[in-house]
Amino acid sequence: MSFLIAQSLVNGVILGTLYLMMAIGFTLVFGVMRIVNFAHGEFYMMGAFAALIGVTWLGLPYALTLALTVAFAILLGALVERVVFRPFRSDELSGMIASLGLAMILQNGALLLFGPDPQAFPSMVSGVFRIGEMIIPKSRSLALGVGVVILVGFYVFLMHTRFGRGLRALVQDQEVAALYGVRPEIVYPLGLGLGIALAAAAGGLMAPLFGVSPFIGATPLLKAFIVVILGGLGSIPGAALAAMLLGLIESFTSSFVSASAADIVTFALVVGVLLVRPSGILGRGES
Amino acid sequence: MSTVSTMPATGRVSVGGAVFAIALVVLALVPWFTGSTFHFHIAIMVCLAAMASAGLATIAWVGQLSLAHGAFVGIGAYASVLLVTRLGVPFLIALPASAIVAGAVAYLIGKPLLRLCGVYFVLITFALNELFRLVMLEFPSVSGGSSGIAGIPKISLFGIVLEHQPEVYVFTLVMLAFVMALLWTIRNGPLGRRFAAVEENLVLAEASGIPTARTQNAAFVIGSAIAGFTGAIMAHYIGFISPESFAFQLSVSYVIILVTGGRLSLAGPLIGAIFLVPLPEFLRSAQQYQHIIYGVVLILVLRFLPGGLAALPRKLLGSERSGG
Amino acid sequence: MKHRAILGAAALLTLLAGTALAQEKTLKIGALVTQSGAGASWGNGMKRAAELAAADANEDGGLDVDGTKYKVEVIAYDDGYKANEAVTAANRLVFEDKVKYIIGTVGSAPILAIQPITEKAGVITMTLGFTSQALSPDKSYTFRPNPTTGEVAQPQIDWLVKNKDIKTVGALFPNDETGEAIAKDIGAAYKNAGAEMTATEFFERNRVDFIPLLTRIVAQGVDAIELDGNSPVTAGQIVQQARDIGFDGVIIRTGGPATQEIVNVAGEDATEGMYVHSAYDPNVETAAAYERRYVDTYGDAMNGFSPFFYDGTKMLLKAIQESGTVDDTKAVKTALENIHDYKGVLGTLNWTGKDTYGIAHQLDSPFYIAKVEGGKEVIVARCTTAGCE
Amino acid sequence: MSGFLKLNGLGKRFGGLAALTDVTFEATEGKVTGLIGPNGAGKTTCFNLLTGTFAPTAGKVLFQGKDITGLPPHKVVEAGLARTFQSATTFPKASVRENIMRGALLRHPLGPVASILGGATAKRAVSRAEETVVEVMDALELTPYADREAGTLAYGHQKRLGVAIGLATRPRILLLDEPAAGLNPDEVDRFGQMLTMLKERFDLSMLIVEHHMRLIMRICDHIVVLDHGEMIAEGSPAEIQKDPRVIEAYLGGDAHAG
Repeated sequence: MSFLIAQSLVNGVILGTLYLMMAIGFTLVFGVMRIVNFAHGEFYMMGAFAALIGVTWLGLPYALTLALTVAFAILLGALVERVVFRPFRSDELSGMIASLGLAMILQNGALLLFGPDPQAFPSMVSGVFRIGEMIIPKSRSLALGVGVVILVGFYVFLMHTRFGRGLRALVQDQEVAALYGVRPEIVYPLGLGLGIALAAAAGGLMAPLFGVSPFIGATPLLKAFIVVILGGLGSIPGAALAAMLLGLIESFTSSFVSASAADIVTFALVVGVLLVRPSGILGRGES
Repeated sequence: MSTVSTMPATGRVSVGGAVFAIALVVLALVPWFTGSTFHFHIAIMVCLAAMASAGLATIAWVGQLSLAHGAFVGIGAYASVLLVTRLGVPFLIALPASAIVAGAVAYLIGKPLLRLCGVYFVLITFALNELFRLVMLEFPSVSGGSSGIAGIPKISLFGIVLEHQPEVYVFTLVMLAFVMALLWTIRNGPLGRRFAAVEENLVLAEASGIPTARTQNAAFVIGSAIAGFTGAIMAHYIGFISPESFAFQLSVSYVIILVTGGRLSLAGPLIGAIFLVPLPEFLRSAQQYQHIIYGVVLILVLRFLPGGLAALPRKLLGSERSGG
Repeated sequence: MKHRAILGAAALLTLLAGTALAQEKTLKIGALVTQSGAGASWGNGMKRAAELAAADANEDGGLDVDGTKYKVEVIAYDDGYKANEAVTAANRLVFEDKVKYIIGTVGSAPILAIQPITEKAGVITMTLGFTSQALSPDKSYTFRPNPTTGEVAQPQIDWLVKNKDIKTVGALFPNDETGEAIAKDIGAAYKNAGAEMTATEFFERNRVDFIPLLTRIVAQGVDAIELDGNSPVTAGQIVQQARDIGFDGVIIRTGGPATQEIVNVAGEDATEGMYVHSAYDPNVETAAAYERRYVDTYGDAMNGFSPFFYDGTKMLLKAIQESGTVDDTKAVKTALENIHDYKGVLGTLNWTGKDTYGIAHQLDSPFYIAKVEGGKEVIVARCTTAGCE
Repeated sequence: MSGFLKLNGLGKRFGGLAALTDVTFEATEGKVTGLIGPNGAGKTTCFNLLTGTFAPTAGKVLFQGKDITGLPPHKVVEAGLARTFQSATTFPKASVRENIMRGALLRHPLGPVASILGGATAKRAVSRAEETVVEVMDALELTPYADREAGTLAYGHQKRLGVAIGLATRPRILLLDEPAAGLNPDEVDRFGQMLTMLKERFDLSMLIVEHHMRLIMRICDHIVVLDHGEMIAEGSPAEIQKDPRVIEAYLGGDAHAG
């Protein structure tokens, strides 16, 4: 039994890290641009394809591929902000509907380019670490390690750079940010770029574990939604707490009860939080 | 329009309105001109999509959007099918009952949630649609599980079974007219005035003494009840339902119809359904691009025609007035 | 508006052109399959099978039916794996295109949704849908040209349980209609064979992380893990993740030919020693030739169900020829039922299923148990519905 | 005196931060009360607690002896406290007449059936409310613009329309949030005169949050001063102008002696 508990704990933390990467990007984009980005999952998908192309088609090293994926995602984000989202800055609802359109374009574009069949991604590492009875596959340790590095890097960037402070100011209050000289022409595109770069990085990291196809964006998007509903939209600490909670709940319920119970428990939790604290565990609310 | 003097004057477009009404009647008659069973089927699907989207429009009139609309269509469908097949209730009773069930569920959900405004509500309805699907999958004894329920009895009125598409079409058309008439009445009555106030300026509406949360919940309940009503007709026409039939994509398709048609006008859902439901039949040769085209159309309409196709004539005539 | 008008005009021209061609007698076959979304790989496999079969007939100047040559044309519509869209497409095929034969649908929900239309109109359908409800005596125009778990599971499982000394089995299935149907069949088959499916897990189709579920299954000490019902990639992930957490028992895939994809995903090491269902013996030259032709024509990997639908369409065309009519589907149906020992690319084919479904519209084809060695299938037993050896 | 509008130990904390602490004062019936203080003093928070936008974390709000603490804004309006907004806030797509009508209908409530389906009852309610609309439009000199779309009005007119909507709800007290913001000195003067006129004509009390000292000193009968979320002084305009604590608060902070 203690073996199962320890194993579930490790699994839950790994899942939580993935969810956190998805949710932080999502909540950042909302905080900065006030847009609920339904295309967020598609950027995860594109990150996975970018990694696949880099590693299997171009034969690049995995680390370089990931770095290129992130750089490419930031540029793409800036472009998408300009072309799609800029006209809807003052209109949350239209921006959100536009993101639905964007999601359809991206997913079906990928379908057109790569076909519906899932693509195989070669394993980056194989084998397992054994700690007592506990078993941690090396592939997961790698994803976890790189994921934590990216998240820590992002945190440092957000807390200790001028630009990061500008972003945080914008998340807090648009008017205050304007007072502090935050320029929307620069911060908006880069904010979106960073948000989707986190999604793309998650896609690139998870591709070796979970495979690549045009349809893989749906699950991470749903998880990001659940995390931000639980944690409070626009709250980064809330997202961190909720992502870990979700990862652990899924892992423990799957291991001790069943997989479908895990989904039901998750949604029951969502409903429960909404009834008691509709703005999320650490959300500020909007009413 | 209404005799209430303070409502926005729309007398100017009454000629346009008449032309529009005639065009609608002609369009509604198309299947009889062609006599094609397939065209009757498409016409039925147009009516059903228009009806469900009109429900979504009601929610849009208070400045909200529900991404659980497909689930409410599903709730109505399951309610009606279970009433008819398990309890032997006549369809004509099951139909309004399914609207009431959907409306009641919306009320219970909307009451706590509509204290939150804006996109937060949308986010949550997205999750609710998924929850509906999962819950239905969990209770196969009720929902038929993932295999769904097949062989649903056809629509029957006073013992007359609507076997063929033309008969179903007439029935659906009448039901659509009924729903549109109801919405017209609401829009031009006191509640419609509150809806408009809430949509235009929620904070000011609240400060003017309008209970905005309750008003939004009223719109959510009415819109979702219409969705349930549509779902009942759809289930008995198609003859098959499963949890997957009411997944998130269905909700999105209603959003596309509504936005393309015009989300704040009464005619918007009608126009959206008339344009978009038959569109795939014209795009068969470009099938793989179909969804990309939808995505592009959605973004372009939002950007250049925020009032949707319903606002196009006015835009072309150079008038800046909105509403209607 | 202008573009719409142009679009409309173009559509009209296409229609006119269509009528002009129809002068030289066309036999239209509908392909109502999934072409968008996750089911598209199956849908493409079926549609292309019908196209290749049509190409065969057209090569000799058309299908010869009672002295008249018919050019065989495949009209394909997408159902997006959705019941509603399938009904729209079926309405169009039956009432607009006046099609009498439909290859499709892929999914179980769509076939159940279109049967009220097709059965009433006497349109012959050939579906992949795994649901047992698809075939029944009151649905006499529906055929299934591919074996389902119900057909292949028992003989394979009997053989494996006996030869590999399996007592307890763990299994993971997606919680959709296919997964549930297969879970029921497989569970019963293991029970009949004297083993027990002690741990069964259902999961959301999109799930990618199986370690929590596998942890639970492995902790119960099962002898084998069953993969049937899962998509190739999911199956590959399960194999990889099961080996990752140290499972060293037998891994079995009782249905769904997809060994190559599983090996791609999981790697040669993880799949070594897996037992899989195989639809054809690579030594049967006709089957290998069909796969080469498919890959040469379309440039994609062949979906495992495609050869069944190639044979199925060929059988349908043969039945049309034998009945001597393209319009009287009742006669064609009877002729199709009466085809025995058809020599298809997969071997000798027959209709079965009277006992299970009440109607013999289920294909019975030879199949094999293979062991994966070095990433390749090696046939270890040949099977019929009667048993394996 | 039973008290008209009474704030009793009102406080609000956001997370761990105190935005307002122990504020107690009274706005007297028939008088104009001013609420002033430097930026960040808690004026807006106090205003939001009064109007029901936020619920206070401590203390009570009593209006005509009735506890209205934590009521939602629409209930507060119903109790007789109407508010205006700092920026020009209207229903932009509706006519001026319709804007005011939406406020006026508060005093003509309908049952659920009549509100959904309209009908004769609803029409009667509208025609009765029409009287209020005409009177309010006249008082705020908006009659010439009755059929204009509110969003197309000049800024000054939109601000007046904001007051008109509030007035149409027939309040006992009007709460004004920085009514002079965004107006030029001429407009400020006229706005001041208009407020005095409205007070007489509609028999109103007022509570004004304002930066604009000249306006405050001219029209207020009583002034309450907040600084750092706490009340530091209270009294007549003359007393306040001399109060050393007030002078220090303003000089130490961001002076607005416009």
